[in-house]
Amino acid sequence: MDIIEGVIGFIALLMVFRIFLTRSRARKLLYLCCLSFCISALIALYVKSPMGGIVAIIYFISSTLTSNAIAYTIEQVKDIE
Amino acid sequence: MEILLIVSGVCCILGGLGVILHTNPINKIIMLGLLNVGLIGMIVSSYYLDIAIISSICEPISTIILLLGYMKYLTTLKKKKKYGRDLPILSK
Amino acid sequence: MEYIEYLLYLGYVLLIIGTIGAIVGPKSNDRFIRLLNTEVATFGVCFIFLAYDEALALMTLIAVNAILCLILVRAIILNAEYEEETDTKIK
Amino acid sequence: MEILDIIKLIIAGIICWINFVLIDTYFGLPEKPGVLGAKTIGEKIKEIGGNLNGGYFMGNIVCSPDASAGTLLASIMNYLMGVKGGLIAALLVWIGNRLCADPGYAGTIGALTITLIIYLLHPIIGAKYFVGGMILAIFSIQGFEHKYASILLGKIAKKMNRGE
Repeated sequence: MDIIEGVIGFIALLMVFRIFLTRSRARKLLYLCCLSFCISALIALYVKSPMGGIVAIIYFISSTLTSNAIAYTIEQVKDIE
Repeated sequence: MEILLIVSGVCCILGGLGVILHTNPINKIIMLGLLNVGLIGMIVSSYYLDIAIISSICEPISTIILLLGYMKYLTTLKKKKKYGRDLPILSK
Repeated sequence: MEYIEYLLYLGYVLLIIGTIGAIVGPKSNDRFIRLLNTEVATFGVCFIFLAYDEALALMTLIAVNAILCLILVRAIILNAEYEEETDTKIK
Repeated sequence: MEILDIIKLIIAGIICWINFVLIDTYFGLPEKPGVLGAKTIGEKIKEIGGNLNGGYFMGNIVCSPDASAGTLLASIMNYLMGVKGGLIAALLVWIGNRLCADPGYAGTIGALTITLIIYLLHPIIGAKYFVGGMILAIFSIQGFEHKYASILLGKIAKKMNRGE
């Protein structure tokens, strides 16, 4: 096993457990952003070809779009609730 | 086993349990994003790269539809409750 | 364990969790929460398609699921508005 | 052999951390929330005892791909394609920035800077170590402990006259 993949995988597993256990909504988004970095790096290290890089870039940008929409909705809903 | 398979499997199991166990809808939508991370990891680990691109483009569309629908639904519920409280005062 | 068996058992587990959660999950009286619980079963079907190498069916299911969300959410909102109208009319 | 790999990984992590924190602070991320979602994250960080400007910094990283995303994606494309991969990554990061309603200077300049650094250092430290180093750098800010990280980012922002 390569040492770089081992370090990235350990950080990703830690982030998954912290997302599941945290109560606050805004802090879950921060951990989700870190998990998205880890998965994007793991995809590029698993598929060793330029197409894997394109997949990693498109996945990261759409994940950021999702986080943006969720944070906007938390700000809007806070007044109504 | 490969390291991507292990991370994706843990994401799927914890995401599926999290969607059921949380009760606030925004928490449920965040956990649905976690489940989608596991799906994309599994698709990539069996080398279907084109389907991975389609899946990661379709994820924000579905999430935005659910979030807009939740805001409209919440507004409707709250308006109904306030309207029902105001009505007897108006009728007197 | 082989790769295909790992994928297949994961799909079955998600399908069973999603179906039971949609019936007797916590606070499943609300219609929106029940819709979100049903999404888990959809991902289980995705994994089973992936295990049997049905690439075209997987792509079609993912694309149709986004449109299906739109229709169901619209139906839930219309139903809530309709119930509000009938309540006021009865009073 | 193992020791040498770990030392290279840590050095690459320190270089990536300095790169993206300096570029993001110079383009004024800690001053104001760029999009509406970053405001609620900053207020939540302040509520648990952190700094407000550091909270805006972390919120802006979550809500749009800035120099941190540029550093990671450019080092991935450098590992896979060589130098011309870095230029492709800079173009795609600019498109992603425009989708999230940002001006998009920080991401592009971060991607070009890390391409230059990898081109200068590649006989000593390969491009593969920068991918792992960027994960360590983002883990130390977003994942480890939010309170002390925001206080540290607030001090750096105050020293460079951005914010307060």
